[in-house]
Amino acid sequence: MSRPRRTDDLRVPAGLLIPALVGVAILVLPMLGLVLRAPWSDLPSILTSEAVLTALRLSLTTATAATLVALVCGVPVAWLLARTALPGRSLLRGVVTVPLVLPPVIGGVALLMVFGRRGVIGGWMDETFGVSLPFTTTAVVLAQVFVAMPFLIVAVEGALRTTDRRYEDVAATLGATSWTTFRRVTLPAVAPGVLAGAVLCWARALGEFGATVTFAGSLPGTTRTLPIEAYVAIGAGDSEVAIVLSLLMIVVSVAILVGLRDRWIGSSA
Amino acid sequence: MSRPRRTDDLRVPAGLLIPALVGVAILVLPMLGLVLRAPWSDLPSILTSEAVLTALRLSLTTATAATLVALVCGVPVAWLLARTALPGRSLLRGVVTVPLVLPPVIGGVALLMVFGRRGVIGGWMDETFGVSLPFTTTAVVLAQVFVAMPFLIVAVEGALRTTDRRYEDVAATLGATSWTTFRRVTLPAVAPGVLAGAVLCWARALGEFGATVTFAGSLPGTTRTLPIEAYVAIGAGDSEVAIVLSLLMIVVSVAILVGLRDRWIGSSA
Amino acid sequence: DDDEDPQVGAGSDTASGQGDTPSGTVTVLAAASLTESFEELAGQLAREYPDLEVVFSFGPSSGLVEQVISGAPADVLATADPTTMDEAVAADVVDGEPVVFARNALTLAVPAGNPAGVTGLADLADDDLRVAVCEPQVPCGAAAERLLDAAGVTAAPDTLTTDVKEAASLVALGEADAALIYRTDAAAEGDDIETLDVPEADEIVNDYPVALLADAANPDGARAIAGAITGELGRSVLAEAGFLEP
Amino acid sequence: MSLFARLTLNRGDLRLDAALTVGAGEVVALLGPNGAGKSTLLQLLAGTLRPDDGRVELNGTTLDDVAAGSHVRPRERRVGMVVQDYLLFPRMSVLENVAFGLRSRGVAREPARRRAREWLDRVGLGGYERRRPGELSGGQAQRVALARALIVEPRLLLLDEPLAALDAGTRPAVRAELRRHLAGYGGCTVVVTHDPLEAMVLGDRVVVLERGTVVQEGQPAEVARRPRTDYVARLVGLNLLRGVADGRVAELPTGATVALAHDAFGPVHVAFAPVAVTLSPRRPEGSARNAWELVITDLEAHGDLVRVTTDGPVSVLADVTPLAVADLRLEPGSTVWASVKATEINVYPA
Amino acid sequence: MSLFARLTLNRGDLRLDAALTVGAGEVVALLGPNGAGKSTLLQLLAGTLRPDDGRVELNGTTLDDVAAGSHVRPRERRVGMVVQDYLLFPRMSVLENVAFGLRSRGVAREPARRRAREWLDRVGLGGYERRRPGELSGGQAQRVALARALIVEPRLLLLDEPLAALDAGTRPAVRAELRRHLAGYGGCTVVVTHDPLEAMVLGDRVVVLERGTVVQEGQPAEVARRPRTDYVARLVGLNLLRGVADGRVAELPTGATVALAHDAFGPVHVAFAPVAVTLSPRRPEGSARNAWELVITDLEAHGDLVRVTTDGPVSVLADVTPLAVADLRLEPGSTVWASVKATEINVYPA
Ligand SMILES: Nc1ncnc2c1ncn2[C@@H]1O[C@H](COP(=O)(O)OP(=O)(O)OP(=O)(O)O)[C@@H](O)[C@H]1O
Ligand SMILES: Nc1ncnc2c1ncn2[C@@H]1O[C@H](COP(=O)(O)OP(=O)(O)OP(=O)(O)O)[C@@H](O)[C@H]1O
Ligand SMILES: [Mg+2]
Ligand SMILES: [Mg+2]
Repeated sequence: MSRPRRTDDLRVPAGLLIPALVGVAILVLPMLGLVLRAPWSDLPSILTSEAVLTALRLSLTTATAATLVALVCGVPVAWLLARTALPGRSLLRGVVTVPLVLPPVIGGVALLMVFGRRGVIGGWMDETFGVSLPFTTTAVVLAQVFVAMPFLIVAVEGALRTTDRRYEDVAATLGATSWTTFRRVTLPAVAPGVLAGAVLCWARALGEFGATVTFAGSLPGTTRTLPIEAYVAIGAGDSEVAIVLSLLMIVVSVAILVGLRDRWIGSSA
Repeated sequence: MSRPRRTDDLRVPAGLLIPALVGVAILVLPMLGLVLRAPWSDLPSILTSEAVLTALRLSLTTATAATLVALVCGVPVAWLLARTALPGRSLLRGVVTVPLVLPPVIGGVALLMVFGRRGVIGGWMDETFGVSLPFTTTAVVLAQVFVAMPFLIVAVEGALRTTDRRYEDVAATLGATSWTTFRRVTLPAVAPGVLAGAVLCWARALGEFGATVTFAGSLPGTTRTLPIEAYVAIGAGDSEVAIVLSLLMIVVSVAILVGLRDRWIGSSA
Repeated sequence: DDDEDPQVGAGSDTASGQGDTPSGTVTVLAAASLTESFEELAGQLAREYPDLEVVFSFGPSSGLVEQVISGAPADVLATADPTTMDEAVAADVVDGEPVVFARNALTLAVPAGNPAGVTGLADLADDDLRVAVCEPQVPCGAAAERLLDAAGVTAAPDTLTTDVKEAASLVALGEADAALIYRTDAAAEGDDIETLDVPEADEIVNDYPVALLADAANPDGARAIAGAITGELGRSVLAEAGFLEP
Repeated sequence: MSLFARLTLNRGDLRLDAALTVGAGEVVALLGPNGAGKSTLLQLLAGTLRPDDGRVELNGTTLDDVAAGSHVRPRERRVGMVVQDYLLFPRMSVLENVAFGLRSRGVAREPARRRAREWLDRVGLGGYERRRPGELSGGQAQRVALARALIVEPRLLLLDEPLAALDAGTRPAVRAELRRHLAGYGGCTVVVTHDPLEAMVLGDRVVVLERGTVVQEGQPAEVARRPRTDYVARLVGLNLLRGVADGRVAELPTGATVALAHDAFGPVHVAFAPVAVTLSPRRPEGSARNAWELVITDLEAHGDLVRVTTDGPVSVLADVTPLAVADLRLEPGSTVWASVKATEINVYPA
Repeated sequence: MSLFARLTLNRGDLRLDAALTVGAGEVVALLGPNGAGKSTLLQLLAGTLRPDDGRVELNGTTLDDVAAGSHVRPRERRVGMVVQDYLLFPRMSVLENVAFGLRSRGVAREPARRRAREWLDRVGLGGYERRRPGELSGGQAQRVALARALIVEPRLLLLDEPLAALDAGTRPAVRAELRRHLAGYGGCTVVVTHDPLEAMVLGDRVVVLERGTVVQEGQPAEVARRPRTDYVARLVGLNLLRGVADGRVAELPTGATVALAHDAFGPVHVAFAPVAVTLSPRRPEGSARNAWELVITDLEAHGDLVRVTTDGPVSVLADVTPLAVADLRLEPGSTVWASVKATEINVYPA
């Protein structure tokens, strides 16, 4: 059976097209600049080097882990913000946006102050269990969660606010607990928002550098992610290597994101 | 007349409360760490120094300008992504997320490659008009737009996808052009999403450092924003000043965001 | 001022002449580690050249060179290592030869009170100690590598920092038990850091070059500043911050 | 098993202030014009809105008591609700929608689905299990909503125009099914409807709400025979006049009089059917003692008859045959005499 | 000024394949059971859905021609549309909603608002200008949607159950207003409705859609007298049987026969009203030549009468008085004789 075609208005109004083109240009041109500048002949050797592959693997694992943590912890925070009448709600909303504003390096310092060896919690953990977070892969994930989770929270809260709450009323009259309602009614309704937030969060985690390098350091195989690798290359005056690494990150993430979204959107709409 | 009270279920299910608390802790504890570490006695002198005030003013102006540019250009891009059947749409969606992944410093390099005096467009502009972008306040705004606009685009696209397109069908049958429909039907419907996106974008622009310092340099009064001031302080071994500056940024942005949202949400819901 | 064209110099009707008192604005791009010294220097210079306004843009050396190559409107460039300066020279944006105005040597830094009881370079090989060393690809890392080679120590670092400042602040925060950092960085961290004597370190130094820029808008001012940096005044200010003389 | 509610709520410019009692197994049909507050009252009973003041008690359990500050949450009330615009969960299949209530109450997946399937069959939607709500027509969606509410066997069933979107072919069948279910159901039911027939068929008792207040209630037949407001009169198709009776005559506020067949005194309602009204070009001379000269304001086909709306000292509706319309050359603006026999008039205290 | 459409579309398991012609000033009432494709057909005419195949022409202009690949966009069609669930723009006031069409067509703010205010008065919502759609009751929202569509004087007006949510009190007034407006309106109108009375009152012609196909069309009276499908028969309240006539008798598929008053030959429809059916405990001996022994399956109150559903060699509905129900002790499961006089039967070719 053929799908009925919607009337998709392909003629785009100028009021939208012109600014959209400017917007796309601002985003695309710098990338073209990178592509032009990339040392194409050195590409194979750079990309297949052990160090780069290790960093790539580490980046993908930590960003994914950070996104999962952010989903598990961030979606409930968004729900608290959108659906309850907590007293300190607007303060909490402010706090959530802080990591967006905080320069990542300072974020890393802040994490050290809490989870570092002399930090409030880190010190206690070190003494009690002999565990220390900084300079471990877990620290990378924690830094990424700190920096990237707010994106997820803000996106999901926005989605929660645009959904029709009467569906939740109906679920309540049908005897659903607020947990069931959340799981079966609210969550499916905001799924596109959650997806968008997860994408933002994952991308931000993948590109995260400042907080990671400060809190987790940079040891190959353990904490040196791709952005750190690129930064090292710049510091060494090797900006061309840095460009190649950046292009690699771009290609990998765009491939994953596009693949994911197309599958996801294709199946639901 | 009294507003009828909705039944707001204040008892929060444990399945949501526990992860939410973990999430809030991850975000809040590091900030407490910063507060503990801040040199409270030096605070007044640091905060009232001419350099800091200049940087604060510059940060607020440029972040706001960048957000406006991102609104004007980014909302149409989101609309293109969500509402049209452009051939290269999923590629475009991938491109839009690139600045999220790209480490900001590399983003700055990329901007230089295009808009620098030896860049493709920058060179032509320099020759033709004698205008040069880098190291001007405009360059700061451009760097912030590049880095922050994707947040807005992704948030707005998510919101557009969750709205009921039949309203747009109705507007079309009433004779509205797609521009009118966009302006009067679509945009109001996604306003919460646009607001969320603008908040993300503004916060990201305010905290932006890497691309700015690379593309625009750090000239006091012209391009030295608050995060760069903090970086310079760290460079000078003055990490306590950096912490104070970060706290300043946090306080200013949270105050503005909380004020804005409360007003906005209060008036519309 | 835009209407000034020092190249034409003689015909200028502004206060900026060919004489001994340079005026106008001079823009100096300088490595972030020079922040305190240069600001101090500029303050003292103000007495000598009251009409000259010095504007600094501090940043990572590699970024500064990238900016100069891209046409940053600056007059003087001072980097933290010769490699990055060489790039600028290669790109033909430098006027004349760069001059080394300071040197920096490594030192072994430990947190105040030396909680881990570090005694010397050899302890850096200890797996149980938390050690921070600069990434070998960046100048301070290259220096550290040479130092360790010279001392015959194979370090077991827990983190390779891309920036020496990072290593310094890890020590200051007590997160690292020991780190190889520059003397200047150790000095900047003040009381939070103690340094241990490393005899081999004096041999392995890193040069800080300064150069005038070819596109300088204010060559007179640039010369005056560069002169001050390489001259007596510069020397004393830099020495105070822990730099070695060239 | 019974519901007792007395509730007050200000909402927009509606001031709802109504008391409602529903006995065990009783079905109350709630009638009222648009904006009367019917849906609002249902939301209050469901607990999704909280009253400004008042009490709700179901089977002896207090659900709301503003004075005592108590409020039972919707999910603990065991109410079933079907609303005007269905609100089917859009991302669940039809089957999952219907099974939702059972699943929420802890029934295992398979038994819940089995019973949901039975319910879908009952509302004539066997075979639609896997559809998404977006792929249903209006009436199909309505029936799914009905099944979703009924499956959990609520103690209080709230139906907000449950049959409004059904087509004429399906409606009697679904209505009959609903009636059968309600008959064998021990809980309390409130059905909002605009359709007087539906109210009469489904309701054991009719409650009429206007501007937030209960203006009339009683047995369907009683309400149909003795309307107390213009809205109810229009609803049941009667002319309603108000006047003050003194023996065999009632005087209307306009000064016109109505002759009555029996003695009555004090303020009264005077009701008569449109078919009882005879129109003639001149003052009638027969046995009809009530005759008024009126102006026609509207004519409308109405089944086999034509409904004539008139205005003058009294304002009445008359049902006449199309033949009469042609004979008398009735048209808006023309003048006629309308007469009603006193024996056709029903008089009762106002 | 006329609409011509022949359209094909597959949607879910509906295969819509229908032709529709509407003359200038003509109002076509589109009837059909839930899921027949009525709303789908309207969306195709409005241009918000595109057909798989076919053509739409309005006033000589081609709006859709799949073979030629042409498609006029919704906003250039000048169609007005009111849909089942209103879709009022939620962030605009009621006034802005109504004024939207004029504003979109370039009318200045003030004149547009003035006319919107007039329209709100006409639909009885003067004073509601500043409300948000969320603050309206169902019927109020419906009326705003109506005003919003009518204000732009569309060339083709598509109404999808425009009066479904109106209360019995408002409905005649809004219907009369709608009828007046449609009478003085030169464009083409298609009204979807489930209410046969509404179809008869509003429609100049009735088109019946079932499972995506037009099964009957014609003058309202013609359709009402000579239903061609069970759905239409139920809609207009007639019994419909199908058989093969040979002179004065028609044989039904079950073998039962029907005596006719006039000669007829070949496949025929046999229709008669439920009130024409007499029920009796034994085989009747009077003039009614058609009598069948049947089993009662359902009883339902229906105005002043009781509707009796029966099954047996024929399946008929009978309307009887409550008195008869008591006298005959009618109840589901009991057996009765149903008889119809041949003269009460309407026979026409199938
Ligand atoms: N969310 C709201 N905010 C403010 N006023 C509202 C809201 N919802 C409804 N109202 C107003 O309350 C009144 C009652 O609305 P309600 O929906 O209860 O009417 P109803 O009797 O169900 O009407 P209908 O038969 O048209 O559905 C109306 O005047 C309406 O305008
Ligand atoms: N978006 C859709 N996707 C798939 N199938 C659909 C969709 N919308 C409607 N249908 C199916 O198309 C058929 C016709 O639906 P439509 O809404 O046109 O019916 P209708 O005649 O208007 O019914 P009603 O009187 O109940 O409103 C139905 O079987 C329905 O399930
Ligand atoms: Mg209602
Ligand atoms: Mg429909």
